[in-house]
Amino acid sequence: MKLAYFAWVRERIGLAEEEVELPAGVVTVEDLLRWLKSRGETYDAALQAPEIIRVAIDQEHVDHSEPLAGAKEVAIFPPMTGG
Amino acid sequence: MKLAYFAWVRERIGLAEEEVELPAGVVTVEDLLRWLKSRGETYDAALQAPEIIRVAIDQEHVDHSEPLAGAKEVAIFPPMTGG
Amino acid sequence: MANETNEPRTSPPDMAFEPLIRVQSERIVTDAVVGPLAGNGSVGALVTFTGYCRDEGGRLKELELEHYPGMAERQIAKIAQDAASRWPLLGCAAIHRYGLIAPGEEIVLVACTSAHRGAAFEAASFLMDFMKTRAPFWKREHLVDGSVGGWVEARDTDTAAADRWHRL
Amino acid sequence: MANETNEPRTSPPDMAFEPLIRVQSERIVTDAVVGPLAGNGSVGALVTFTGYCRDEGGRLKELELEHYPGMAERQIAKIAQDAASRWPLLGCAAIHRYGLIAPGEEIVLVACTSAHRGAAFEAASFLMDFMKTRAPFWKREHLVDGSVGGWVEARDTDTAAADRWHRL
Repeated sequence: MKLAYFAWVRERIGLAEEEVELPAGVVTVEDLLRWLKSRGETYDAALQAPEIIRVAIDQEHVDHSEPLAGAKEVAIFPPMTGG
Repeated sequence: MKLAYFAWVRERIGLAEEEVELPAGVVTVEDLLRWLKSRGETYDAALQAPEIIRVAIDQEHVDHSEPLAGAKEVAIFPPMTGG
Repeated sequence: MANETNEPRTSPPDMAFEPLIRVQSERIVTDAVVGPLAGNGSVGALVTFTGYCRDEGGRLKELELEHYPGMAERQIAKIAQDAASRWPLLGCAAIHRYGLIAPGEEIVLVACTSAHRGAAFEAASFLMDFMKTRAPFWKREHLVDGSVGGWVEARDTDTAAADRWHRL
Repeated sequence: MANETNEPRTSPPDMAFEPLIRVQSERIVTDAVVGPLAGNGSVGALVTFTGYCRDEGGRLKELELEHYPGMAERQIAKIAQDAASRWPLLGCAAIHRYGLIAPGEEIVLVACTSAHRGAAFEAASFLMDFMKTRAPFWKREHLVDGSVGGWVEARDTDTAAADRWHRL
């Protein structure tokens, strides 16, 4: 699965995107964020406050309860500030 | 006093403006409209429904209860339809 | 007449800017009106409204706009002052045409700038509601079949639109 | 990526027009965007919103706009479809820039046309509220003193502005 990071999530993790293999037990977006946060200091810094993190699966906004099954690309980013 | 007419008020009266001497007893806008209406068929046609007629004294909108004292120009017209 | 020059009165001292008010028969060049309002570093939001002459399903040849010279400029200036006292505007323009206007041509242009979008949207909407109901203009239809149609009737919805601002 | 071309999806069959959606680094030429929307005889009202980069009291050198290519176009197209299903629009355009934007330059342009002004005003306001909170763009400040300022924080007032449309 491809993960894409934007804005300060990208900066803190130090990557714009990466391919990951999900471990067993990572079923929902919430699980994914918890697992990523545990992957090291940079991930922990980026995902300190998971409740404000926004997630899109295949370019559609989703809730944190959304299952990941079938997702090709999961994007993780801060609240948007366009316009 | 100068009277100015616009749109269908002007058309029905058949004049764009005229000078008038107010008879005694014509004190307010309402009095003026009632007096004008009695001046002939064209005026009567224009002022059939005085409640919808709008009036400006010296280019400011006024209520029908407004006194005419001091007015130089009184404009009489239908509801506006600009914009 | 109290105002014989057709010029709008100058702004009162509490306005931070001079609104651009024009009543004209010529076409309105949006860029020329709007350009000077924006891009100065303080402006974050520009809202424009342009009102066009519709063809009424092909029935309309042109719209005739009658106005009360002097009072038209004066009322529009007053409406703009009202808007500037209600919202933190940085600039404002209101141009209204008179005379014969063909379908597809613009009748009126309103533009408001502010630091943020809320004020610019509300002020532009407010200006239009009052331009419709308080500025002395009257529309008459000239039809494609050569006849002169009636004077356009004032719409209750326009009066209601203007009234809603009194309740805020 | 589900949408690799960066092209917005085509409109669903229930839309009477194709909204113009663009995400670009180039300056936005308002006339070129708005010109085709108006003046066709059916349009009575055009509302445009332009968002500008403010200079933040001279502190800001430029704004950096990051975006999520593909999703940005897709979300804006979705927002435009929502607007077209809520209001009787005759046309709609939404252009958002990315990259480095200097104070005074435009960031975003939204334009809506309709027969009457209410729909055009509301739809343009709705589009902007959702562009601010649902389109994947992020702003970062580059300051005159040479430092890179922080990422602009999402404003609660923008979330509240978007939320109000759910209550209508």
